[in-house]
Amino acid sequence: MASIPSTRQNPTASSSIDIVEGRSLWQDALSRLKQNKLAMTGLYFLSFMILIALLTPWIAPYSYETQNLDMGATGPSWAHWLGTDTFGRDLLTRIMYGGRVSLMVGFVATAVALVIGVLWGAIAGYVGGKTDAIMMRTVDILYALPFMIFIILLMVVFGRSMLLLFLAIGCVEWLTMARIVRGQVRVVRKQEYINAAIAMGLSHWHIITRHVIPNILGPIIVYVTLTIPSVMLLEAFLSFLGLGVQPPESSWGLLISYGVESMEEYPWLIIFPGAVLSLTLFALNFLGDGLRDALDPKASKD
Amino acid sequence: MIKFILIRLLQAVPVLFTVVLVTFFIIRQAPGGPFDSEKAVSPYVLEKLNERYQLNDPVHVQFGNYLVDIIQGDFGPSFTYPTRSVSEMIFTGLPVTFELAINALLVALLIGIAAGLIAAIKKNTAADYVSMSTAMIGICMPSFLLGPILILVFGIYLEWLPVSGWGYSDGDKILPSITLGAAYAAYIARLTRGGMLEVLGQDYVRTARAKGLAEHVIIFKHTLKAGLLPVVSFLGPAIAGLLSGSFVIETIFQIPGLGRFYVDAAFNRDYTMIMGTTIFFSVLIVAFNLLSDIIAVMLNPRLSYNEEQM
Amino acid sequence: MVTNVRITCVKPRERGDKILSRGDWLICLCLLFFTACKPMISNVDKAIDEQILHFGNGAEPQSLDPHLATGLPESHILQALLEGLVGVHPQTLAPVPGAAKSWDVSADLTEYTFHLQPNGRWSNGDLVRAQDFVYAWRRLLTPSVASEYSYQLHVLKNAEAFNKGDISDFSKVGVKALDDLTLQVTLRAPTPYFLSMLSHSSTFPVHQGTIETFGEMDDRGNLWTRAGNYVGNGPFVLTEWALNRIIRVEPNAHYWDAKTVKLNEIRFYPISNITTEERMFRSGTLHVTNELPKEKIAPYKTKQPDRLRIDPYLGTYFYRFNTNKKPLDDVRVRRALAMSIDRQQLVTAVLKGGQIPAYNYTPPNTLGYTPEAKLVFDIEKAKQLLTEAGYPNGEGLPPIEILYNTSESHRKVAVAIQQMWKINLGVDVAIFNQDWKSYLSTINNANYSIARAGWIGDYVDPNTFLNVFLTGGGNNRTGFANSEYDKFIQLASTATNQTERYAYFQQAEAILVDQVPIIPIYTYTRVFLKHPSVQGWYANVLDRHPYKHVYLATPATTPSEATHD
Amino acid sequence: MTQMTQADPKPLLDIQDLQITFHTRDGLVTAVDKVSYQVNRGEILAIVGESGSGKSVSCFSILDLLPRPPAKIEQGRIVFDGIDLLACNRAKMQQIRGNRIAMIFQDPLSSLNPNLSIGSQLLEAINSHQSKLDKKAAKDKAISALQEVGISQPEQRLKQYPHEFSGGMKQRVMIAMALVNEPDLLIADEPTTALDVTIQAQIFDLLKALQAKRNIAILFISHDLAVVKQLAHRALVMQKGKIVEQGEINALFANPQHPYTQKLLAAIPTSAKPSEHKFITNNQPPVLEVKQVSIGYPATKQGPDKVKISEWLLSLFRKPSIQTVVHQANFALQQGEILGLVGESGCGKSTLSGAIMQLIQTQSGSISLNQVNLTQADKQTIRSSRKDLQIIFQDPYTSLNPRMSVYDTLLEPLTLHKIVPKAERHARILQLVKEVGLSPQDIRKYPHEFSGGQRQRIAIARALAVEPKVIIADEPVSALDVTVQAQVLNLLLELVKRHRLSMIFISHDLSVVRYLCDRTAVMQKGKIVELAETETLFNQPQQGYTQTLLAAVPSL
Repeated sequence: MASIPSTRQNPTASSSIDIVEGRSLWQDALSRLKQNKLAMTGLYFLSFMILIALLTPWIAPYSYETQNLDMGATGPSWAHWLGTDTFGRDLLTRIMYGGRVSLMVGFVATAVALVIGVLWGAIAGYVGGKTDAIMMRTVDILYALPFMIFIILLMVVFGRSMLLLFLAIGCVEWLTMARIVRGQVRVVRKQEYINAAIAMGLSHWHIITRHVIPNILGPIIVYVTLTIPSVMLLEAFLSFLGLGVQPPESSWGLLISYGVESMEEYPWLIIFPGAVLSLTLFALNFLGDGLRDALDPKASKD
Repeated sequence: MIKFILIRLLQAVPVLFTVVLVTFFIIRQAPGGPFDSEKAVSPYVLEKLNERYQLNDPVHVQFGNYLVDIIQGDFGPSFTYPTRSVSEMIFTGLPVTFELAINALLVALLIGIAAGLIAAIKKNTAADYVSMSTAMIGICMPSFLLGPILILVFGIYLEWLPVSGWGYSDGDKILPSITLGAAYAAYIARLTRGGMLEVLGQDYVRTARAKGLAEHVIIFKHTLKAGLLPVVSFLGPAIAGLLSGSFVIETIFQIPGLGRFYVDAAFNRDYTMIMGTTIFFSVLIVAFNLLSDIIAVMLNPRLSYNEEQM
Repeated sequence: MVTNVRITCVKPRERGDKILSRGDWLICLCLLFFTACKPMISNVDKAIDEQILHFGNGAEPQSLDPHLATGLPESHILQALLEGLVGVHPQTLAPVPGAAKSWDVSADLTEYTFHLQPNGRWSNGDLVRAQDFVYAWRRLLTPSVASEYSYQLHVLKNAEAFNKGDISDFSKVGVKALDDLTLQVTLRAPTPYFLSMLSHSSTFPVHQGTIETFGEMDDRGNLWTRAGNYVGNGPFVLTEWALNRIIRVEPNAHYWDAKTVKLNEIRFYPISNITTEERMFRSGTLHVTNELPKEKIAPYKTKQPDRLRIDPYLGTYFYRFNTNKKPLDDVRVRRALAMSIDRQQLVTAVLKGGQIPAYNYTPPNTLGYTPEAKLVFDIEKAKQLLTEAGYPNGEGLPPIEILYNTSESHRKVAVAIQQMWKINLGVDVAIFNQDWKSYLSTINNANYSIARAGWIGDYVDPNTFLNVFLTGGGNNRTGFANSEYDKFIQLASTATNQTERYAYFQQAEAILVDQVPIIPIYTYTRVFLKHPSVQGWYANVLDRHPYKHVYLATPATTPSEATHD
Repeated sequence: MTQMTQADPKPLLDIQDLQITFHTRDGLVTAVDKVSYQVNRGEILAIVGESGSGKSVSCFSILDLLPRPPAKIEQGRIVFDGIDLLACNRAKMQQIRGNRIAMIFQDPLSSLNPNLSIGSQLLEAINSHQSKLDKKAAKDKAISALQEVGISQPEQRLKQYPHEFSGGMKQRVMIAMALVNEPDLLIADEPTTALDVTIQAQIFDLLKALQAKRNIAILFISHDLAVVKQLAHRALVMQKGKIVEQGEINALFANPQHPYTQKLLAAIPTSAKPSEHKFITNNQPPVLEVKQVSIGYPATKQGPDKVKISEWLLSLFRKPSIQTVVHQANFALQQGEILGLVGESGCGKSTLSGAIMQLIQTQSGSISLNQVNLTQADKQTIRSSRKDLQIIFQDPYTSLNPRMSVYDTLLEPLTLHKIVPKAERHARILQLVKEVGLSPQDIRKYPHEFSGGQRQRIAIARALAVEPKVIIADEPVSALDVTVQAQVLNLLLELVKRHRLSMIFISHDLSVVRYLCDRTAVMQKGKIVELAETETLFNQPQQGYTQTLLAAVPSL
């Protein structure tokens, strides 16, 4: 055996490391994650945002809906740190309240997409053959259906609720997830340990959940970190169409899309919500990359 | 190879049929009809209009007639634009949207692959972090924000480029292509980086070095092709996304493409137009997914067609 | 590029030297490309020499067939391509000769005789004859054409019956060609605003030969409206119609008043996004925009007031009540809500476009009519009314929602009003939006509690507003039914005397203000941008700008528009 | 062996005090520790050692092929023909690589770029060092290089891609590519480890012939002493980054000085199966019986590229034709018996094992486990039969789920088949771990933290966990170092004895089979051509093919 540290083998494998007992993959991942400064910064930032979102009703400096029409849009000041919008409402407060919606939509809708997409893609890729063909062609069909009509129908049939918004977004986003997962599963399926698991007499369901899915977590996590921000923006679009958040409530996506309208006159209305969304995205991304590495026991330092 | 293509084409038939069937029935479930307007239309006029466009028939009869028509290549007249046929509108809008999508894709590939390559080759250096962070911003920056920013900077303040149009004056295709391509450039950069890192760790790269090949030969001849495989498999969905996602760009830049028709048709309940555009877009989506699979197979001689029938 | 290979004695740590230099090279190329672009010469810069008007025209026109067209964008173009019997004065909107050089009115105001321009010609050189109008009006009223604006001519004798298919003999309808140049029109009742209606595009003539060359008379898909096919009698002819891109018209050499026409060309751009439109205006692509985003009004007011136009407009923005739905079936609740909106603040702080706060329905000074009955802004009174209705401080009030069709500005109004009701009355209302067609479906099915609405007059007369709320009227949509109101409108339609008519209208309006089936909010203004070089363009409430009077000149040569003409 | 060619006064390659470390996230690891050696012109020098002994690292550093970081050359000199290689810049190094010093690698499968044709990979090697050659001449050169390594129809083969070549052929291509620029030194890094024994013999003959013809120096890295003895003039033995012994080959083998060298030599299985391990009971019905089993895959249909589309479309609706890979295999396995199954790669032995495991469908015939015919059984029966039938795969790298710790891997079968009560599971896992010779501290580790041999022990433990009656071992030691191999083999023998197991042992290595198996079946092209008691087979092979196989085994 060559001992070049190639993709297959780690030169440290044989050199014994101090052994940690009583840990699962996740606990193990957590300890690895803790060593990744960038990822931890991301985690702290996200936790901070979530904490803010939870506490908003008690710590928000102003009411998110009370207007001061005569004051209108003003730039950042001591009274209003991030300025006010065209209705004279405090922007900081609105961003805080918007975060509640955006974070919830981002995480819940992505979770919906994740569950459906991963199961669908994993089953298609694992079973293969005709089942695969039928399942993936179904995805093609759903891709092709007119999205706008779908949204309009949802509004009419189910009315306007946040729950529905999650479902609607999740139902759209799972398609791509399913495709990515399927491709990855096709690769994992060919690994010998899957055969070993079958030979062991494990049920296919057990194999999919315990052997297949854990081994495709990397790409899934990366895709999830990319999906969350796009879900937040999609929420803004759907809310604008009338499905989801209704004024005077708001979300980051809505604040940004309103901010775009007046970006020349009142630049702070786009800069601050945009910055908050971007920072969250960066944090998510660092955390995602860190998680991916942490969950891969053999990932090296890079 | 031809077998693989034929199987996929055969599979496309039930896919398209289902799309047509489902779309046909769900658009009629949406509230409001094609002829509702703010100033109420008299009932007898509405009656005549429905009669004229055969909307009084039972839905299954309408569907049967529609199928017969589209098989003959007749997509019917638009309801919103009575003197335009759906085919005419699609063939006016499609080339524009298509060109926009292709331009955007070229922009995305050019920027994305360059950035991804730099990041992969200079892994864990400043160049890597900068290009990947930029890529992240590109992914999160919605086009409805990027577009106006580019317009303001290059169109209004610097006065270098036109703020609207498509082929009306020199350079008016640049900003829309960049705006549409930006997010995809970012995705491609990430994919390129990942793919290249994977391939650069392969044994045959070591062989190539041992042969004494120059570094650029190794990168461009030995690794680029395999390193770009993830990018290639992304191309199909990307073109589909570029085509159907172009309507925001078309609106911002005032481009007479099909994307706007598609969205407007949905809002106008222009049934025939929705059907026509949906069919066209789904054909394109199917075709481009197939195309990207074919390219993936061509780039990778080991992939067997039988195994990868998807 | 190959010369870029770096041969150094550094150990090969950085395997990417060369690749990076390729990257650098690429970036340089891009920069070079951008810097190579020179500032451009805009449309507007060239326009004075070329006399080409660049016109932002809102949505893509659905049809240029006057009998099928329904919207404003279509109307803007049709005013250039066709000419009705009577035109309008660009400033006063008073009837001026159009295709008819003069007209006589009978004493009972029900019979009009039009004398056509002796040299009035179609763009193909054919004479414009009285028969062309008879043909056009027959086409408008023919049931199988299913024209949505056919009701415009229902003032003609028997026209409605013909339109509904009750009679099939068109000769019974009150329009007759006495000879080639004389048209006789018989109305079912004296209609003082009849001449004003004739400037509406649905009453314009069409060229029979052309229509029949390209298809059946009642074929909605008839291709006669395409560039090259189009034959019109207006000051301009259609030379290009590129879908979603541009519509170009050039002067009609056969037009009877061709010498007045100064423009060499008008280019109508269909622009669906008003933010885009504003940027196009700013970059010199457009002379005139269709609209202006609210955020831009203030900056233009301070920086470029000469480009900002705020014109009065014949339209009212209001909220509908669903008068059959609790709690809005109680007139006290409706009145309380209507009385607690601070319209003045709404107009100055939210809308910012010079709109006039509306305390009643018909816009002020509509052909000399200004409604007397008025809602008042009185929070105390409103609170009292709400308490009387059994909902002190909004307690126990069943849920109310404001419905609006998806749009930035409707949202803003709704958000502001929502807050006003909350603060002034303690009433919590939800607001939500739907896409246009869903919204129409919802209000048509009376499935709403409060809905945003607007009404734009078809012609300058209170009737175009007040007949909307007749019991069971198609546009009523509030469930408002008041026999006394109906009676006053009916009386007004037969009155021959303007004073008497207006008196009836005042009484009807008073009922409307008392019963509040709607909350009038403001009277529209048209806020748009116009380049100073556009001359001969005047503000008027119908937004009619006869293009034959419009021309382009540097503002310096004509010191002010008022002195012109 | 052969006499050494006349030695130059100066060695061709002179390595002095080379020390290489790896900076990993677990700290600094010294891979090569102050190593010095020389290679003379025309000499074959072997470096012998186990995985991780630093033999490959030291050779890779010659051509600067180590990824840096994490590798770092701490000190030392590498002088090649008067050139200080560690001081070379990149351009100069590129001129030496492939031109003066060429290299072939262990795994021809991954060492050739799958995306480029053989021709283009050969030509670029030529073109990058012999720029004066025109296209035609370069191509001729490539063709003759292929001819030289014994590839027929070289002109056609130039256009083919690596996946169209067999493993042995690929390694020949690698050799052709390495020698095409007539280097002075060829570094061969375990060039035959991944190949069948008969192919290995051919490759060695080829290398020897070429070396003699061109008088090049070869630096030959191997873990297989038998191989080294056949090929090299001189050998170095490395352990843990240090050279522990070196000398002329025959002397080294005749009289090993260092205990490590002695251990290496002792580990090579040469003897017959120790008699104390034989415990077959013949008078009982067989545990596993394979009767007339044929296995086939649907043949890859000809695409319409070659036939008419209409015909092809029709063929879509016909049943696919079957390409049979195993023909009517017959054998029975007694309790406690170890049956060897030998043959070259592609002969169908793994397919057969897959069929027995019910992972692959059979075409005809029956496979009975404890008199239950599995080919006819329903899913439930098959599932429950899995408890009695386990498999150990060849590649310990892909046969373990990388995201499951040893504990989880072993817990899974215990839970599934409810082998022991919940409370005893932990104890049982520890017992299993101990039984296969791993430390209890290892149970929370992940597969990548183990060496190949240890991983194979985990796989064995996993198979044992369900307390099966039959184990199929599919080349379980072919990827392992020789000393490790011996340990694993002994472990298997031990376990079979202790648990009264039956085993089918699949291998291409005849000496291993001889050491382990009671009876041996020889497979060729899908057929079992010979089946006999192992010693009988080795002493009196009946079939020509068996004789060829036996002849190719390198011996000490």
